[in-house]
Amino acid sequence: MTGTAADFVWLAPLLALAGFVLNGALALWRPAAKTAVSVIGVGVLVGAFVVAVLTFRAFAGLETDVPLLFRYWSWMPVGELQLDVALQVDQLSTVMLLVVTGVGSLIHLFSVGYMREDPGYARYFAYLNLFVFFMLVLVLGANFAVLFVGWEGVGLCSYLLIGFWFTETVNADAGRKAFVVNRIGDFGFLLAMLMIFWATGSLDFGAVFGQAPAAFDAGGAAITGITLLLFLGCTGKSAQIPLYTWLPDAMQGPTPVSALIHAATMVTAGVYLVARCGVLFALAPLSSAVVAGTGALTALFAATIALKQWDIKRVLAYSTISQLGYMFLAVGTGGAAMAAGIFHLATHAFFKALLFLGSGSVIFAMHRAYHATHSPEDAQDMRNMGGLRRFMPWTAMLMWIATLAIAGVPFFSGFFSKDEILAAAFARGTVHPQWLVFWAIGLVAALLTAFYMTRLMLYTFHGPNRTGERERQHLAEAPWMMTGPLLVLGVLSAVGGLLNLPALWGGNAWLHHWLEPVTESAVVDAVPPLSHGTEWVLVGIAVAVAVLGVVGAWRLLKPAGLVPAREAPAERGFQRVLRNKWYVDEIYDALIVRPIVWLSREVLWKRVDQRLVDGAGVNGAARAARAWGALGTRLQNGQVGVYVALFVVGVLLVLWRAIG
Amino acid sequence: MYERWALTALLVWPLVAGLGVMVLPAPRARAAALVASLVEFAISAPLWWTFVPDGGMQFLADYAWIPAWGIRYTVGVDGISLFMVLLTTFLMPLSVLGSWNIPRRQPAFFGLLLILTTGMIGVFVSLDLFLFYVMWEVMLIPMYFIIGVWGGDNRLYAAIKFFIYTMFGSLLMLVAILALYTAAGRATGTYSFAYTHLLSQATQPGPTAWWLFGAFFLAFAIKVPLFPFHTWLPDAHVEAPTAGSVILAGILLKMGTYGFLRFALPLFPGVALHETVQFAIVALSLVGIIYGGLVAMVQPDFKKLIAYSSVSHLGFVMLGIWALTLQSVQGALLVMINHGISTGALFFLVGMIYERRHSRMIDAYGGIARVVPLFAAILTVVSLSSIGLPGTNGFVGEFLVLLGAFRHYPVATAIATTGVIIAAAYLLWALQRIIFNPLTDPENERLTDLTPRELLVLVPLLACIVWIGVYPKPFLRRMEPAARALIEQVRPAPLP
Amino acid sequence: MLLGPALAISAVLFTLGVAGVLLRRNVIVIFICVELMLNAVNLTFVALSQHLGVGGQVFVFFVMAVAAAEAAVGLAIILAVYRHQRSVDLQNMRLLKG
Amino acid sequence: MSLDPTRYGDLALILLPELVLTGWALIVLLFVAWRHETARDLRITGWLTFAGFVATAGAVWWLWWRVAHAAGLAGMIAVDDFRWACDWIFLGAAALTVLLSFRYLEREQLLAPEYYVLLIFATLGMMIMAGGADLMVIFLGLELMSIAVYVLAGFDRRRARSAEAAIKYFLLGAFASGFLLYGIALVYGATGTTNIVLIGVQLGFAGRPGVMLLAGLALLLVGFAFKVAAVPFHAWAPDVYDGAPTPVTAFMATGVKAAAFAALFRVLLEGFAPLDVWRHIVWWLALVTMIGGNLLALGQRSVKRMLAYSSVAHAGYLLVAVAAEGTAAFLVYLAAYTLMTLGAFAVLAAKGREGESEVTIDDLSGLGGQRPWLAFAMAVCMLSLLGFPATAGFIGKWYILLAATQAGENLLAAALVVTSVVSAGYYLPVIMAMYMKPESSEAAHVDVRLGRTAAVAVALMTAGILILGVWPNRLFDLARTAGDSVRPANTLSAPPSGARPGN
Repeated sequence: MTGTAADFVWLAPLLALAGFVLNGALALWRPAAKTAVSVIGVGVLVGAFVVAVLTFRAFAGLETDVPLLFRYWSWMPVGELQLDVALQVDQLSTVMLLVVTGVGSLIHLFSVGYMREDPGYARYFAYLNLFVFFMLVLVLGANFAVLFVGWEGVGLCSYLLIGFWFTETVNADAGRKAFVVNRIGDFGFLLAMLMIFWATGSLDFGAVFGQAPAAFDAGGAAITGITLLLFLGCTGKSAQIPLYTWLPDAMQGPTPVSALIHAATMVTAGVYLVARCGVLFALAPLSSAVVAGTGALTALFAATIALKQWDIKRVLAYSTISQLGYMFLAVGTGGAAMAAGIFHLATHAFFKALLFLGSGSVIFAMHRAYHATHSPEDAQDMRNMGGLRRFMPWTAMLMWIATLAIAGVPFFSGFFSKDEILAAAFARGTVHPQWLVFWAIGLVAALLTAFYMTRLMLYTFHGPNRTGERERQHLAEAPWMMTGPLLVLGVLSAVGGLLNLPALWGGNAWLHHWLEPVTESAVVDAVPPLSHGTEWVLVGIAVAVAVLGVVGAWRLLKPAGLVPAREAPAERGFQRVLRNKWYVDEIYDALIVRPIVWLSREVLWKRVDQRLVDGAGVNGAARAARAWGALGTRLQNGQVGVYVALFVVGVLLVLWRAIG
Repeated sequence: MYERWALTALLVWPLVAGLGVMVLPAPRARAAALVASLVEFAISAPLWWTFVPDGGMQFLADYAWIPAWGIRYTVGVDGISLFMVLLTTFLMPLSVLGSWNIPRRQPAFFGLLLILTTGMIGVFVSLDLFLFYVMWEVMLIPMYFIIGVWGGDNRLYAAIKFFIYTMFGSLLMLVAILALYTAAGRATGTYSFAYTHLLSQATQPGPTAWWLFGAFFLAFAIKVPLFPFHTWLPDAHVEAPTAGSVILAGILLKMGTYGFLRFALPLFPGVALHETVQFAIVALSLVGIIYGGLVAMVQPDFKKLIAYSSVSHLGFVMLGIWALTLQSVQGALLVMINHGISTGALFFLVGMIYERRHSRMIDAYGGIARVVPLFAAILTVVSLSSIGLPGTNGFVGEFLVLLGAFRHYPVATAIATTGVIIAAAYLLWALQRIIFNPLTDPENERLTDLTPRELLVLVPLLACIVWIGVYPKPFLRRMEPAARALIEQVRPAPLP
Repeated sequence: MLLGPALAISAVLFTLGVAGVLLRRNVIVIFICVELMLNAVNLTFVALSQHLGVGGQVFVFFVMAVAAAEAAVGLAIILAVYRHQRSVDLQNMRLLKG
Repeated sequence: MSLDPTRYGDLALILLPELVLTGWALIVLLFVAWRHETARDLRITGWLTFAGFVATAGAVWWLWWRVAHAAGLAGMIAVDDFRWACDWIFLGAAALTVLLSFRYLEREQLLAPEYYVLLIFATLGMMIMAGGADLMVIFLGLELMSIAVYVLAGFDRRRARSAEAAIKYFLLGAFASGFLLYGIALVYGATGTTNIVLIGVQLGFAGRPGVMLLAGLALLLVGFAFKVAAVPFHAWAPDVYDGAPTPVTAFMATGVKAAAFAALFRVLLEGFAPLDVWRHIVWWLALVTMIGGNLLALGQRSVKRMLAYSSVAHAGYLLVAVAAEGTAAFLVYLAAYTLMTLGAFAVLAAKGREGESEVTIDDLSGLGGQRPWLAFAMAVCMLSLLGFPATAGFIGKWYILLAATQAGENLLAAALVVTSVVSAGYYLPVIMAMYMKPESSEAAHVDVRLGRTAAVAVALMTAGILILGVWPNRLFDLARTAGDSVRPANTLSAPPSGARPGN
């Protein structure tokens, strides 16, 4: 207890939970009460944001390096295991708290407009509130187990929201896929927890991180195993290779959900976890390299796929995977780059949320247009769009801001954060050469990012309109309830870089210093700072790459030559491989899913269980007994002669046994 | 007063009430049964508060029964059996309420349910091996009738399979009990079936101890059920009426694991902790977890799916028991309780939808969340509890088991942990095919949502799901001394 | 009379009786074979009683009485069967089997 | 009360039960000589017979209560608790059979009161078998019993099946008697005596047993194995049980079998205790009988044949008691077995017509709904036969298992329980049919009637099964003292254990 507003941090998750309970009840019994739902749904989030701000101010005012711990009740007290339900307020969690409640509030607001007509309105807000609750538990949890509650809880909400329109099989499939794939990651998380507990005797962050340097040999098998398993969890939650496949499918959910869960908050939980466990990763250089390498590779790989997607949300989904890869590259690099990762997390939350919500606006408009003419066309296919800037100028303008930000065009928020990551990777590369490779990959990915984002904007908002004659009459800008939040996000995307304006640009790197209490313990080994000259060169390369990407796309792509989706010819060659996402889903399906189902059904169930154990074993024994009985009764044929013979045989046997 | 008579009252009351209910006219029988089961619960409720967590047996009652053989009526509970008793008395009123509209011969059905209660509680409180054995077998009969008379199409096969399977194991246990009795009698000169007496003579590994352990193992393994002794379970679960399935899964299966905790481990610590036995049992638990989950995944029948998922869950319990750490044993106990609650609730839900639609096939449904949102919501919550989502009871139990087991069997625990993936795969897939996906069958359009009575059955279970998930301490606190005592008894010196 | 040969002869007689029961099908013949067995035993008793006193001879009388009772009852039963079957061949008596 | 068999008065007391019953038999015989026309005569004879059994039981009780025992040298008849206990079981079985017969005989038009006389003589034979301390006495008792039962089996002579049962039983029974008798002769030749106690004394002193003795013992065992229907000497049992009138079948399955076992116990434990070879033989017989009886019963559809085979299986369980020398266990099991077998046959008799061979298990379908009490009695009997806890059958089986484990015969105990599991495969379908299958037609069970006396008997048996299942204490005390009274005469023969001949 500090006697400050931070003591009331529990109010934030509790408000969200209350929102869930109330909206859930409304969803079941009064689904038509949409006004009440909106007030509750948005109200609790705004309330939580206020709590977050107050907590942040109070905590900042304390000027302490020690996390604030709030224990509420004893959860699992068993022997040496003493798990409490406890929250922790420190520099990292306050940043996350602000991002989650801030972006969350905007997206809730946007949803009021976006979901207005949906019959599942109340259910939607109930799920969304529940998500925020779990997300807050995740970022505030003071031990691994509480964090895990949030971790799986957000997965659950993601599952429910992806499959929100559950009467379509694809949607329900996508939700389930998300949950199951995440569970694979959670398997790693769970095992890591077990190993951590038996190594350090605790699951509390403070105790574990305090004891880690003593409990583990640096670079030893135990710590490497733990961190790799933790990272397995992160690859699931944050959609990294090899578990990223669920995220593109997750776009089946309502678009604000994609913005909130699958871009801004939940998917960054993995980054948060690695940052949180920086101490552990610092002890395991191999794991750090794996994290950074996986991040870099994912960044590149997802970007290649994004090049050839036609679905506007899928482009953004792969873009998200790619950007998350950057964040992992950052947190895997360690030390100061941790802060860069969190920085990118924040800026990405702004511009990606903006992009998703913007695309939501577009889809909203397209959908309305097609709906008005009862046309069965795909409202999300960019080939059906084109020239939309004339109909929705605000959206177009705001999305351009976000595009420039993500492309890394100077002075937009993404420029600073991405540049910092690449610079950190390069710096680490001066000590560990493999980071130079990661840096190079990151650079190529940046180029591709600029390219495919420009492509997206070009096809959507520029060139001729391909929507169709009659539909065109119905295209219009979204209501203010939706453009309002976009505006806020646009501002943040533009100026978000101020959060952590590096010294190079005359800033004081505020976020960097703020997070120092958390990141300083995660320093791997001393990396000599880059000279200003090198830094300028790197900035130059990054800017060149971004500009090259944007301009290249602008020059190379001809939106005028596109035909609407239904008339478009199939892709050929490598384009087709990209279009089909390198066939990874198919490969997973053929190598893992189908064999397991086949094994379970044909071998384990039908052969082993039904034929072998139950058939040959159990019923076989019964049948055998009956067969022997039937055989015996054939001797019992009513003939006295046979009975006498049996008798005499018996006599002989008894005599033999007695005398012999 | 309460101390001495509580358990006896718990045993006598349902028997008497059950016989009484049987002769009542049909419309009044169910109400009487509900009252009787609530009274039973009321009798048992003070156990929760008056129980002192000290590791010893409490509420002891001890009277001579057949002195010629040293058979006594000895009952008592400790931190292990307390929860089994409470789980039983908790589930019984719900089962009665859940079978409110059971067709045909209602008085007999509710009477048998109550008599079954006596048998089940008897198993958990008996501290005399003769009494234990009698209770263990006696409870078969009502269950046999419940499956055989009120079950599904294939009920006769399921009933006789259930009966013979269980009997096969338990009769060999009977021989083992007798051999144990004889051996202890020879060694001490006192011939007695008292648990404490036989426990004090717990034998060191020798050829006999191996055989005796084998007999006990078989009896309990069938009940648990461990692979490959599990095939009675899918049939019995599927064919039994709702209350039968709930009790089978909720309580009867726990008798197997309870038997391991109470008898097989403490009586034969040398054999039970022998390397080969440890390996075999841990391996079988793993097979149960993985195999049960995989087979559950491909079941077209929802009840069968739940049945196989029980195999999987009980695998966790066995792993927890054999790991013999404080966390794993308490986790195993919690999983036992949780499984009773979650799987019980699942069976109730299947039963409720079955009453409306007369199909247990997953394919028969789809998209019904739109028609019956309340049902869908509760089914979702219960399924999540069953797959161990943190914040629900399922997580606490499984987490403790895995945490505890990891200490002694890291590799096995790692394999067991994959069970959480499989659980999500099979249950969510089934969930999707039932409540999500397009609503294709017009019959499903006409489904009606849960009635207040059905809600009354489910709400207590949901409350427990959340309670144990969020604040399991009251449970853990009460079971810890008993778990500690058990571990010290079996494994006096900690492993190196 | 020597004990050994007497016992041997009675054993042979007994075996003959058994063989007769085993091989014949006519109820009357079988019954006579059973009587042969009993009489073989009687011979044994008589032979033994040379050494062991009168006990054996007393037994013979008992056995004869029993055999007579058996014969009376047995023939009555055979008659009852004959009424149904019109035959005393055992091969026809197979209503009861399985 | 010490009784000296050399004094006539005491001898009369020793034989008091047999004398009472013999006298009664003669009176009944006289009575039926001039009253044998109507159903009423039959009923009177029945009650007269019942009274006779009660009176005899009273005589037995008096001797038992006075702790009668023989003084002086070994006599031809034993005076011990074992005999009284067995007598009670025989008399109980016989009396219950009488109660079951009233309605049955009238229904099947078997209006010959000689039926009851034969029943009395058969019972008398049993009592002599159980009391016989001399092989010759046992033989005479056995023949008395057998000849009466041969006739009873064919009592329904109008039915071909009954006649066939009689002829089969008679031929095979006489054949087996020949073996038994030959065995007695050989034992007599080897030991010079037929007195069981003296045989025991002889064997205690003798060295390695000769071929004659062993062959004699083997043939004795064969003779008894036939009477108890042990595999492979069981083949007559299913056919005869099937063909005989059902109350007679019940009496055979209980009384006849019990008497043969009682005699076997006395012969083996008092006479041949020093010889080990019979233990091996009985061990094998028990094993084969349990397996064979249970497997054979598994394939039956006819309830009566199923019960016949089941009684073969139960002979196997009783042989386990013999192998384990568990006299008390034997008595307890016998008491339970008598109750449950009689009960099952009684219900069957109520259901069936004309010998009941045709009643299949499925014919009982729906009995639980239409005749709940009858079905309940049948269910209790089935569960008891299965050895289910809270029934007398369980207590009996438990005791036999206990005896087996205490004798170190764990394997036999395991075989017993495993074969018991098999038996669930044919007992349970009966319950299943009664309660879980619908009746074939509305009128399927309308004419199922026990009759008043049989109803009382069945109620008594059901109650007895349940009460003994929960509170067997008194039965145990009786059985233990009775069982302990059958022991080798160790006062005379006391070779150090392990130095027994034939080891």
